[in-house]
Amino acid sequence: MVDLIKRAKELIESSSVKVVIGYEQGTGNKTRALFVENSEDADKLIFDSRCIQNLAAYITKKEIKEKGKMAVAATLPVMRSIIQLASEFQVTDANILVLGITPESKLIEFGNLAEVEKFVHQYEIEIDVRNKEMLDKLEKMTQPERWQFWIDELAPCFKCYACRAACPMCYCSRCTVDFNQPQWIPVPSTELGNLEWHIMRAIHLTGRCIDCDACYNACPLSIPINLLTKRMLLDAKEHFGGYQPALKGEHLMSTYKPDDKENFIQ
Amino acid sequence: MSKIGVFVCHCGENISATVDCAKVAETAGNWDGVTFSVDYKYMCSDPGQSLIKNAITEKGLTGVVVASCSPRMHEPTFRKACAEAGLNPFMCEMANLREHCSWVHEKGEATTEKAIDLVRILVEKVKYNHELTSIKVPVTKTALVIGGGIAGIQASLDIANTGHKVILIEKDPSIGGHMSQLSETFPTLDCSQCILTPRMVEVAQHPNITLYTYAELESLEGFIGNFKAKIRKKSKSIDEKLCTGCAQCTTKCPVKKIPSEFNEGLGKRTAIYVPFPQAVPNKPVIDRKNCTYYIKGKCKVCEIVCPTGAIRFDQEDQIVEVEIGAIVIATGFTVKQPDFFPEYGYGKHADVITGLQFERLASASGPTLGEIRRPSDGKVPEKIVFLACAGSRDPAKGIPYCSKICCMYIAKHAMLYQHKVHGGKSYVFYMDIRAGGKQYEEFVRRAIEDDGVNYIRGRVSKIYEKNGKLIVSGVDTLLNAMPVEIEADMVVLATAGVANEGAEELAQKLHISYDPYKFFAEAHPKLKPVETNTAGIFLAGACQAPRDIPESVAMASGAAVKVAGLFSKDELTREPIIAVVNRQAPPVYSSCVGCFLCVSACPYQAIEKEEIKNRNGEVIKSVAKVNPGLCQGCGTCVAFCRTKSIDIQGYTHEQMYTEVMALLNEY
Amino acid sequence: MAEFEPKIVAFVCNWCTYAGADLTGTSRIKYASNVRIIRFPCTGRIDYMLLLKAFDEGADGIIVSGCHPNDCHYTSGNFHARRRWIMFRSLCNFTGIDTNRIKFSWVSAAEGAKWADIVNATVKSIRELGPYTEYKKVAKYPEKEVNHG
Amino acid sequence: MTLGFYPGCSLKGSSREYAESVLAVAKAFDIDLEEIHDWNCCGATAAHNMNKELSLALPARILSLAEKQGLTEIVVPCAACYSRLTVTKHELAKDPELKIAVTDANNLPYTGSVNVLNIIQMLDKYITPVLAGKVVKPFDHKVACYYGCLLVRPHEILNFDREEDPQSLDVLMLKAGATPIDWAFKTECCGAGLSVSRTSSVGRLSGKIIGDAKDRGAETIIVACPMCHSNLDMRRDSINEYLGEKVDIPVLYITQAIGIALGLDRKALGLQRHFVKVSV
Amino acid sequence: MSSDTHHSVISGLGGEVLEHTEVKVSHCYQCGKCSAGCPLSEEMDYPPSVIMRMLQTGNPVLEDKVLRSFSIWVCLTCEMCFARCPMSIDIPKMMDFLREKSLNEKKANPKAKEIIAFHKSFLDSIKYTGRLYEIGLFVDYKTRTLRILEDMALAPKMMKRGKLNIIPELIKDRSGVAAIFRKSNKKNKN
Repeated sequence: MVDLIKRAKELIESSSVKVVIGYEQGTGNKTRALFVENSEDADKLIFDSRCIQNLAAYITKKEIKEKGKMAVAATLPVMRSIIQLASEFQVTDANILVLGITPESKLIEFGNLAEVEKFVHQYEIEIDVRNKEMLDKLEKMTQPERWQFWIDELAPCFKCYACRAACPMCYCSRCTVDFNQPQWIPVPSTELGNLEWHIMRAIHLTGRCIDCDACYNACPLSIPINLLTKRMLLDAKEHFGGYQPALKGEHLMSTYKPDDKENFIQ
Repeated sequence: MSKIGVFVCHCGENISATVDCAKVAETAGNWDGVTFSVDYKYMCSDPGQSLIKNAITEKGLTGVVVASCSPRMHEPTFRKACAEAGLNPFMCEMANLREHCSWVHEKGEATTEKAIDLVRILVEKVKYNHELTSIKVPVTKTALVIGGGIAGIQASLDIANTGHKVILIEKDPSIGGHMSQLSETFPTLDCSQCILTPRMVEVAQHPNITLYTYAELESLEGFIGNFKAKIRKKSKSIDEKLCTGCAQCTTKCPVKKIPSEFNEGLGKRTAIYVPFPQAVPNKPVIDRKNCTYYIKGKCKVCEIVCPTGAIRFDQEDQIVEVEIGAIVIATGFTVKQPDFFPEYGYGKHADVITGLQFERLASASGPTLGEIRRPSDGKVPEKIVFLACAGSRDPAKGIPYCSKICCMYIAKHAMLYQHKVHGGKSYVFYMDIRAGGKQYEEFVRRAIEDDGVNYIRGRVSKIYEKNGKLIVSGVDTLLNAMPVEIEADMVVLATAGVANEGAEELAQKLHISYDPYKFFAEAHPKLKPVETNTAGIFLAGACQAPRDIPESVAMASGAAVKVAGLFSKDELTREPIIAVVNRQAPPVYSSCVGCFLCVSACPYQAIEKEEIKNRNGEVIKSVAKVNPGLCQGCGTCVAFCRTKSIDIQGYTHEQMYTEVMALLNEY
Repeated sequence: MAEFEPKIVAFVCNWCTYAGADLTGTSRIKYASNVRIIRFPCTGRIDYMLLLKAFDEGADGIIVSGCHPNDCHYTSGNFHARRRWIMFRSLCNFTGIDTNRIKFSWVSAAEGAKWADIVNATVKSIRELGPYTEYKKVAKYPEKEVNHG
Repeated sequence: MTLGFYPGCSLKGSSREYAESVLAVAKAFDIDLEEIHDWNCCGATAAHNMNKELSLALPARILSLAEKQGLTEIVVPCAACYSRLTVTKHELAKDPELKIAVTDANNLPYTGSVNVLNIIQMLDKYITPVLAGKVVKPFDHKVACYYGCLLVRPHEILNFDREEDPQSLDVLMLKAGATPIDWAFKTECCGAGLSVSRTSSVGRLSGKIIGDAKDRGAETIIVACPMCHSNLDMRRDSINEYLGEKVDIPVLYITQAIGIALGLDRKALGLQRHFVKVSV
Repeated sequence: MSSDTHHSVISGLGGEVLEHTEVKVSHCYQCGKCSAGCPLSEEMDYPPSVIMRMLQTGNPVLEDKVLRSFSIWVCLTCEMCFARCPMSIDIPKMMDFLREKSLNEKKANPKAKEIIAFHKSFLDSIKYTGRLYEIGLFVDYKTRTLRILEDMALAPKMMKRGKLNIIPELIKDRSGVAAIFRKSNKKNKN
């Protein structure tokens, strides 16, 4: 992406930002995050279809924040994450510049987060066909079958927390899983503990997850934990009309409507 | 190590009839941390309480579990007893062996086992109880009443008469509100102004009441007992101290054709004006939008004729800052203008008027001096039609709710018309007659039976003008929807009562909630009708929902009692069952990450942003902070916080977790 | 063989359901003794993790109950709770947790008889479902065995 | 400039003067109206009275044809056709399943992208801005602008003018030099679909309309719907029978009135085709 | 006994109306504004608000009367009722449904014979030619209703003014239009 490299250099040279976050060639056929702090490094910037890591995960990291204002090469999911983070007061116009990459791979530089929000709102969050099929398949199973499915899927999880590290929304300084007074979730990896950990994570992401699949992509065991958040996304849509990250929006789970509908409370 | 005492009560035989109390006490005595355990016939009796107190002092108990009746019954009793013995009252918990166990289960092993479980849950909980101190808040004993209608007047007088100071602010030049516009009042038909004006004068003369008319609330901060309000006194363009109210200026003012707000546009007023003759204060204000001097830069007739030199063209708005302990909101309501029904032709046909306009026509102080004459040509209408629900109960174009007061005032209007226009014919189109209230149904029946008002059940579809008559076409739904067409001389629309314009902004200034219709929300629909969710702020009258005069007055007195109760002590004591955001040593300061999602979850706007600054004053971190004055202790934020940074005293994470563990694991 | 006696935990709010259960007692209405009530200030305070923990520790069924919509002592705690329940219940269902074992209800302070009905109905249905062995089977952590060993 | 044109059946038959005047006025402003090839009837009242899917499939075919022809905006002078086309667009946009069923029945691709203009919208958009300079003979008469049902209702779907006391025709006529009167029957129903099957009802309903217009001194009634026109004009005998007097106020299409103001040939506007002699 | 005449609103015909048109008869609170504004309510056997009430009872006898009523046929779909209904009840949409059902169940009111005949003639005309052929419509309608003499004077006058086409306008893709009719009719029967 020539445009991106050029713009990154300008931004660094003019000291408009201190760091540009983008992608570079990693080992093998993988890409990885690149933090450009001097203009020579900008030449390493690449962008192609392999660049699926959600770079928004870095913007709440202390080490990055301390560097000063940052620019982020942001694909649609990254932009959504940024807006969600902004609505949670984790990032503001003062500390981020968004270099948007459209789904057509065009570079757009946004003047402020409001413009990013406007851009993002043109696209609805949609679950891809393959995952939809998977969700349907699970839906059709009996309850014990589903139970067994998840116990089996989650059994190998050894709590490396790569999912948490990759998720831009998991920026909490203290995760409930690390909480020990009381110990909500057992420290070692156990069948039930794993399930509890992932249920808890899915609940915490309800109304916030923007379906970037970073958790799944990061999982060394390729456990389909993203199905949990996808399910929540669909439910949010079904029950509450869905949500879009918004700078000044009401958050799905911290608000309510007096006429929220359910059919199970007696 | 905890030293817990367990006290099992027989409650006479209420508990012991089905629960083996001795066994419960004996079992509890074997648990870790329980140093004393006993059963007794009446734990709440004096000897029973002494038993607890003695055990506290003798055994040095650190926690107490009383296993008896519901804590909703005796928790205060036993906590007080503990406190008297020197134990922090919040170290005492109750297991509900009576309502939740002995009374609802048959005698048997299972029932005793359940009783043991219930005690164990609380024994384990108490191990994690912390000593808490009640929250004390000082109280500034001055009340602010917003709105000088009948509700505001009543509230002010009631509070002032308990000996406390009141500041009453009114946005218009005079107090009196809608009630001062009314002709007669239902169901007694006594003259509205005759009963209202003495109270208005009383307000003006009361030593405890400071009255600011032409004034609005600018901002409010603080919390119960400790509010700070800024009041904007809009410029009246006169020096009130010099003005004697002689009315020279108002008679001489050359701008005479401004539609009078007080007469609902049916009469005219001048640019410098007193809204109505009985106004309090009876001193004029200059309406700058219409005054020739302010528009063209010259005139000043009022200044020339004023004998005391009281006119002040350059007067500016003033901001007054006051400290207050409680607020009564009595801002009232307004009527929805019916021009959203083009099919009724309001605004197009001069003789289609609103109910409030009819009040002015029927009022002796009104533009026709109380004669019913139609606006277009001053003719006395021979046929008059009243339409109920012109906007109310109409989700499509109006409001879905019932405005409540219309059925009664329509009956009153029709009655007044029949009394004033002999031989006149009056019709009322209605859907239901809602006349619940003392003497109300009788009043409506009187209109129908004695005064011959013709009630037709059906909604009118259209009103149009033809040959000087208003054709009102509707149906009689009680006659298989038979068409009814009336050639009327005048039509009165019972327009919906709606929240004031700007109600939303005011609510936001006051941090109180409002319903979807922008009426202010009461704290509880049944049991806290005059409280808001913000402690120390109360509601009176139609700002909460459409209300008639008796209800408004009752609410005002209710709100006044709440204020007086609050002012009866120098300090406010509140249970410390509130949420707290954790604080840790630097550099962490708090595990809160400052996402502030809890802010919108809090029903009381009790969560604020706190900026933690370093020595140079730079913000290092923004974290949530609970205002103990506002928090009511529901814990909704607690279950919501992802980092579990908020906890609620008395129901902490550790306590609740422990209860679950204790319940299911046998020790 | 003795009939299976399920363990049921009830998470209730202080102002409506707890008071409603008090009224059941005052009215001397009898119901099954399998239920143990844990008191919360409001349904808004009920942490969904506690529900999982209850199953974890061997509960066969759970009742969650609070004030009817619009009746919340804190105005909106139950509305917030309802939203969470909707999502939590769906997630439970999706992960194969048996949602038939969690009964959600609104019981007001005046509904003493309803409380008895809710408890009885829950006990009956859990009795039919049998012990929650599925969950219990995986609930054994290594360190717990150590504790008990 | 070229706009798409859907005349509909009436404009090809009993209301051909409407088509003539629309084309004449358009021509006077250099607007080409390109007819949709091989268009079919929209189904009118009959279809939706009898069969819902049919009532959507027929208009959908028309819209599909317009899309196929590359038209982005079509003028639909007949109020009934306009209503049917707009309702169909709305219903199909709302319900994807229905859209599939209907396009399946038609066997033609449908995206719903065609913008449908009624005659007033067309005049407003393309002619009003340049009208003033072209008026040679102001239409100096008291006119009662009659909208009928289908131009204004249901408002939720059409979203054109307001439901009660609409103004768009009045504004147009004011610009053409006329004095629109304020009257009470602007949006009352003329009897429409009952014209043939229940002529007596039409006499009563249309009679009330003509009666009120007459009482308020209207010299002409202005319409924008062929059904209203045929009821108010062709059924004048029944109307007069209902009114018990002979009322000869002519009924003009908006495009005819504007055509007169523009000084167009009266024959080109089809004025000779009316039952009630056009004396203005 | 009241339970014999008044049933649940959501069952029965009211329920069907809801299912097919999303119109909720339970929303009607009988204000009568629809009947008051309906231009044809005087000609109806049951004005619109009364139809709503009949449906609210859920009583099969009354529901049958609704389907056999003249009201549903004389309704012109002028939409005045819907425009002014305070509860935004789409009565015209409901009427469309009731007409279709009445036809399918062969319950159409005999007085509506002419109206239905006209609709049928109209649709037949489109079915075969793609467009409305007015003379054909008239002739077909007259044969269906045997009301030969009525309106006889009108046709020559129209002809004279060039308002009638002697030869029908045929569209090319007539089979396409016929197919639409076939497919929609088939669904309708189900």
